Amino acid sequence: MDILIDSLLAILTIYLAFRCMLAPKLSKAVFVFFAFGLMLALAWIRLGAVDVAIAEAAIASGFMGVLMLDSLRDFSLIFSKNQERLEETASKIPIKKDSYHWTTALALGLGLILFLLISIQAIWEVPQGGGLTAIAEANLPMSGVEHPVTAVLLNYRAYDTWLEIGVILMGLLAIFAAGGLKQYRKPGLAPAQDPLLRKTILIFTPVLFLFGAFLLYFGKMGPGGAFQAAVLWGAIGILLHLGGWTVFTVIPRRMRQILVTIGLGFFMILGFTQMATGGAFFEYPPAYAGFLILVVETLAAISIAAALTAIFAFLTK
Amino acid sequence: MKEFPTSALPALLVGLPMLLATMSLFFRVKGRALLGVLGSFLVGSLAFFAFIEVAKYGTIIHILGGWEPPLGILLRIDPLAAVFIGLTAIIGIFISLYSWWYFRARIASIGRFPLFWPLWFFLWAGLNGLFLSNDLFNLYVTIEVITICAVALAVLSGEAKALKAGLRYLLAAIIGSMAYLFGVALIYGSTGTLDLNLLGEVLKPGNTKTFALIVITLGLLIKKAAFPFHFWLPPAHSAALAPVSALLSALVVKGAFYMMLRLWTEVFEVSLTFAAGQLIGITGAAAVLWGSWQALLQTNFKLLVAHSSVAQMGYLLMMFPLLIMAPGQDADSAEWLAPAWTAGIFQVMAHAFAKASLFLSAGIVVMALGHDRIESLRDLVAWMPMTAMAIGIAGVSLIGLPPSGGFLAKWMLLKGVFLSGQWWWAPAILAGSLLTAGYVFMLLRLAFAPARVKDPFRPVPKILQVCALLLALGSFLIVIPAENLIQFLEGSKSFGSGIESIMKGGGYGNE
Amino acid sequence: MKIGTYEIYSLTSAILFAIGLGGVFLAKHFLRKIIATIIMGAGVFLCFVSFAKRDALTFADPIPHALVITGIVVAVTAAAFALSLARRIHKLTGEDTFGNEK
Amino acid sequence: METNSLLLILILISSLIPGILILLLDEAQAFQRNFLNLFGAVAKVALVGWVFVGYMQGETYAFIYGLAPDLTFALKADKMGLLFAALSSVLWLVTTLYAIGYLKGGKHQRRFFAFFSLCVTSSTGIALSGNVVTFFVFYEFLTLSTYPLVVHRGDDKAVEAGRTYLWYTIGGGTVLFLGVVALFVLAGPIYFGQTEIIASLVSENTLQLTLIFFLMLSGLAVKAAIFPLHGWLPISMVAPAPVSALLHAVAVVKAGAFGIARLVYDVYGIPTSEELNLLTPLAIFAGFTIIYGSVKAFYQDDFKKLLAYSTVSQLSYIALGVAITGVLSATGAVVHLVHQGIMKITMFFAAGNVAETYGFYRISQLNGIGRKMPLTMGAFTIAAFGMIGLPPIAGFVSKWYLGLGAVEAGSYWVVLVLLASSALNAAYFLPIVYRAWFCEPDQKEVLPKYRGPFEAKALLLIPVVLTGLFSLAAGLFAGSNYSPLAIAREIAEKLYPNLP
Amino acid sequence: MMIKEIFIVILLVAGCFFFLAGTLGLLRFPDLFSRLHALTNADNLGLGFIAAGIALYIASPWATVKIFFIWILTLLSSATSSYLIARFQREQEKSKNGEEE
Repeated sequence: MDILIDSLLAILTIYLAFRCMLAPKLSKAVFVFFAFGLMLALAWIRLGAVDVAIAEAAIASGFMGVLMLDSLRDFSLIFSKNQERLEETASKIPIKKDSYHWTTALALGLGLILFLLISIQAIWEVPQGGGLTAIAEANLPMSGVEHPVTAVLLNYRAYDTWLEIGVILMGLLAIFAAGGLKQYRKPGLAPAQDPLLRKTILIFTPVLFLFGAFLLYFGKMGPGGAFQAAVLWGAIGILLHLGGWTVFTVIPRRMRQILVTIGLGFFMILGFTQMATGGAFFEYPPAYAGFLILVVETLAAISIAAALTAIFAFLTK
Repeated sequence: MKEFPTSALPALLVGLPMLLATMSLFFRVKGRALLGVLGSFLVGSLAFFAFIEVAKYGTIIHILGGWEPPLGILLRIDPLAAVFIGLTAIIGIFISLYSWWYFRARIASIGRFPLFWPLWFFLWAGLNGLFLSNDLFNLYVTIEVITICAVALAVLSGEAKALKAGLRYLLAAIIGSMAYLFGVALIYGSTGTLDLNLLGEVLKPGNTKTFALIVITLGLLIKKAAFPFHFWLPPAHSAALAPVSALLSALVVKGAFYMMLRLWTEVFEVSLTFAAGQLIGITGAAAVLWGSWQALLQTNFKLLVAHSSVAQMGYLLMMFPLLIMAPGQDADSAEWLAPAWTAGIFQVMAHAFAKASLFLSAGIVVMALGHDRIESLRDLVAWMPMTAMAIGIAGVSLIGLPPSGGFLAKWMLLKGVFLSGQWWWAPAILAGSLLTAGYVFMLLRLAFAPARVKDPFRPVPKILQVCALLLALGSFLIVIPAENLIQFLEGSKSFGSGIESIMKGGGYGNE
Repeated sequence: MKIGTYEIYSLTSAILFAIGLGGVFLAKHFLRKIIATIIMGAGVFLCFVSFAKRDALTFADPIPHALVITGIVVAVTAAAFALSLARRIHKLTGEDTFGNEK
Repeated sequence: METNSLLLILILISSLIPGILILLLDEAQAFQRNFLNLFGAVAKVALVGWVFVGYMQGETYAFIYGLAPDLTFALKADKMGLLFAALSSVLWLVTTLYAIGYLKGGKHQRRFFAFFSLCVTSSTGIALSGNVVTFFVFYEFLTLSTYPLVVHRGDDKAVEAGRTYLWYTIGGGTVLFLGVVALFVLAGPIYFGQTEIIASLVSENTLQLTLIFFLMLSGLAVKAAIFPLHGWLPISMVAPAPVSALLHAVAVVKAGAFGIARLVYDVYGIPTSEELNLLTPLAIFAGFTIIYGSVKAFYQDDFKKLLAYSTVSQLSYIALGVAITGVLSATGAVVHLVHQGIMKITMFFAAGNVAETYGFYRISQLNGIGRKMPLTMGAFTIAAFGMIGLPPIAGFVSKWYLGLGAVEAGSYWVVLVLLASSALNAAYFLPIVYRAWFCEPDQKEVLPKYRGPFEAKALLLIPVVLTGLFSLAAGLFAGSNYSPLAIAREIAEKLYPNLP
Repeated sequence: MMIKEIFIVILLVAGCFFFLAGTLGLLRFPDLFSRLHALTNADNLGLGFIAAGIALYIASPWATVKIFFIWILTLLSSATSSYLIARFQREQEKSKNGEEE
């Protein structure tokens, strides 16, 4: 039974990935991409990685998908019949078109298949490495949290996580940089929206906030944590933006800056303090580890949520 | 790893630039620039201090969070890392100074870019993190930090050309990092550890490892723009703003090279064969010839310099075939390893200085002319003697004429080539030199030629020219402490080590 | 040869990686290239997590899970950046592919 | 640091520092520039003289700095090197005077004098370098520092000439580089004079050593302008007269010739070279170049081009002398290094004077010039007679020794070559002399650009008279104990310790 | 116990049936509005049945509340989104007609 479900899921995932690449219309590819993300999330659950599943559904499929969808409008690929047809001919992988000579295409295809076969063989033969489960488990009581994934993220490999929070901030700056500078100061005003939409959004806001807070807190003992919570909170911002509330113009500039940087900044200051008191970078005093991790997670979630909102608001301008 | 002294230095080397970057977000444009310049001196002096400490105590480590590998992550500065960090610091300081004045010059085509400073410090943090890292996955994160910042800096000008080049660069870099991460996954799956030192001990040959090696190497080759994958580099480097181009080609591409060097010599020794080294060498030689030839054909200064980067990075790859012993050779008695390593390190340093100087000079030229067509360099010598001199000196170092750092690198490379009996690399090295001479003197020839228009150059702040000139001189000055530097480097584990291409454990099949 | 959850997903991971790789090179439209990089990433992450499943003791190996979460966030950030570049290019020039220029 | 090593460094620095300082000066600060230049030149002559005297009294001078393991920067004084260093420094002083006069009021003087100084630094560096690597470093440095001088005029013609010059010299440098590295790998760091190292390797590495020799030789032959690698020399005549003078008489071409002498005498050693049969091809090429250069010179109408081809021809005397074994020919080669320098620089100065004062660039314009510029043309005449080989002028001495050497070695064809070349020399120099002194001036009177008490600017006149006197003196006093000939003889005798 | 299981099975099968019907409608119906109609009606109902079945299966009050919330929130969002889609489509058609006239 397990095998059946897994194979079905795997085949579906692969099929959807193919559709993403080969669907004649780009808009269809983006919709398929959503489905692909959901399938993948199911696969994560089958593999026992609930944290990853939430992250995948929320960030890779949800957030990214929304950005993609929004880009479709930018590229005038939806909402206009002419463009659709134009794009249909222009953007799918042109297997039979003149732009590739068929020998080139054949060579590329063969190379890809060869690569695939070799990689399958290599993966097939991966010897049992044993992983680090045992060590992670043994050190869990000292980490301040009960959920091993959170322990790895916020304690054992806190350095990676810190850099990752930094990466999100950098991504935000990078997107500003790509957008040219003049728009930097003034985030966009969303157009006034439908009253029903606004009502719904208002209903969803507290729910999302609550669920985010729950995930954040629950990360201590089970699947959940800063990133998942952050995406939910970010979703609030995005929804509000879509509903015509221009979150970022209301908040003063200083405050915006603080919101975006506080996660990274606090994490860093904490690290420096730990070093100043004789410990290593990110070495929590065991007694306060749980509390500190929660604070770090909360602030990180706030920052990431702000960054995601800002990215969306900036991009949809 | 307990035998090494621990210190807060490694963490500070990453933390300080990160802190500065975050702080700089809170300042207005002018304060940001001031903070940037002061901060660069701060980070630079920290790097200098780290260098001294390493010279005193040898390798220094920092166990992050107090969790020892394999569970946690370890940062370590060995002499090799210290040299790279020091190099980054020196060039970083000069580029910071240059940028300060560059962005102050209120020329319409340049303007001021408030995002430059935070991004540059994030980049610096990423570079330092990369050099310090001792963990496969952490290397991935740092290289992504570098990629995102580098691309963001590259598109700073906001022109369509730069954006397009930036997107191409970003996509190439993402493919590279994904390929790298694929290899990391396989290695983690088969060994259960990510720490480089532990991996070096437990890794056994087998199909999986060979495949992991292949994808990791391919990923890194894409990131460092090795020959067939160099397509993204020239447009990205030439379309960026001058200080950014300098950063990209002087430091960023070196990151991937550093990773490759570390991984090949410290982790993958068991999976490498003589043929693998030869293959890498061939791509290097091809890059040297192709890049130099393309540079010779360019009509734009920055494109020329960017193509020259492709070629010069090729020289770095030619060091790898020398590191791998042919069957039957013994790594302990191989006398060409030290020259090969010296060649690699000095090529990195000389190229970093020379290329930074060339791009900064290109920025000056663009500032003075409004464009960078080579034909317009006429009479540069009379109008901007310092810039002309910087171009000349940096160019001479690229060619590898004595007594420049490039000369030392090429000398050592040739020596290694002859000592190891792999003489077939020599023609490529020399032909590359000649082609390099071709394009460098093409520039100089025009610089000496009489101008066709009256008053061809607008005045440019002197200090910009001084920065470029000093960097160019740097590529010569590194030769003076060469012997001490090599002695210092010998303190690191990998320096001077070779790879014996015996497939330990019987070649095919796992275990 | 035993076929279980681990085997199925690890093979899937290789196939996804290959699809993504092919897609990045062959697809023309920016958006599709970006989707392809995410599919590539999905392959890599699936590979990681399937090992975690295989090596599970009382619970699945948490390290790959954490690495994958980090990886997803980093990859998505990069992809979002790529998307913003693509949109900006489209806005400035109206192009949505690299075209035939070298 | 010991005084003796310091002295060697000081010799280099005495022109390097002025060079750098001049770059930092302003174009208008002519006085400071000239002062720096002359001060450096005088200091250099004094220092070289000091070292020379010290060396003769048995002191040793050496300086070593390790760049990388087994890659060392080494300076060492020996007789041949000192002779070349003395030649460079003395002629630099003279040329500096000349250049100050010649370029007065010209553009880009700062650049010119800076690179001029760097050029002489590398030239003395070549003279004093103690091992192959150091020699190579200065050799390439010389290429670079002369390039801005060649293109100094800055017009398209000069820039083209600069390009040709660079292609030849950089190409040669690359080949030399290959040879040097290969030699280094085979034999380790070779200091000049350690011929036994190569000698010990001959039996096992015959082919490699032969190959390396010819690689290095072809690299050096570019600068020594041996056929067919001489093409850059006549073209780079577009440079200003002092540059041509320095280029042709001292710095560049002599660096090549000196390098060949070093290669044969101090790296391979004469026994090894003979054993490997390396010298015969060199002699043949040199002999051919002598004739070829003279024939080409015969057809030139451009004054400086004629001198250039004459240089091509004369330089190969040195290579020829090196290629023929025997004390006498070695003496001839080494002494010709000095004598040709002095004579050729005189001729270039003279040509420059004529051009500068009357604007004459062609030989056909020179009718009766001797009456207008008696001192200049007098010096020229002395030098020309020397070139032809008339006693008692310097050229006679070197040709005489070369001829004797050829007879001694039994290479009678060389004597023929020498005779033919002398005849050709006479054929193209004597018409000039004749025109200058005995032909009536053209109908159209050309007024001199310069008006003053002398026939030309004093700064242009003094050097040419000085060098003319030098070339006379070198021949007249060849028998004295400190003449170039005596020193060359000592060098040669040391090379052939077994011969009487 | 038997009865409860039978109930669960019936609920789940009914849920699946409605989903199937909704999907068929989405695929087969001619225009956007009828498609939306099929999708929202059938899916909401199907989800409701399945949620009820699962709630019964788990049989814990907290879980029941949670599952109920899931259903309600889905209802809310799908209703809003299909409303938005429909409205957008109508505006498009209006403007198109306006252009044609």
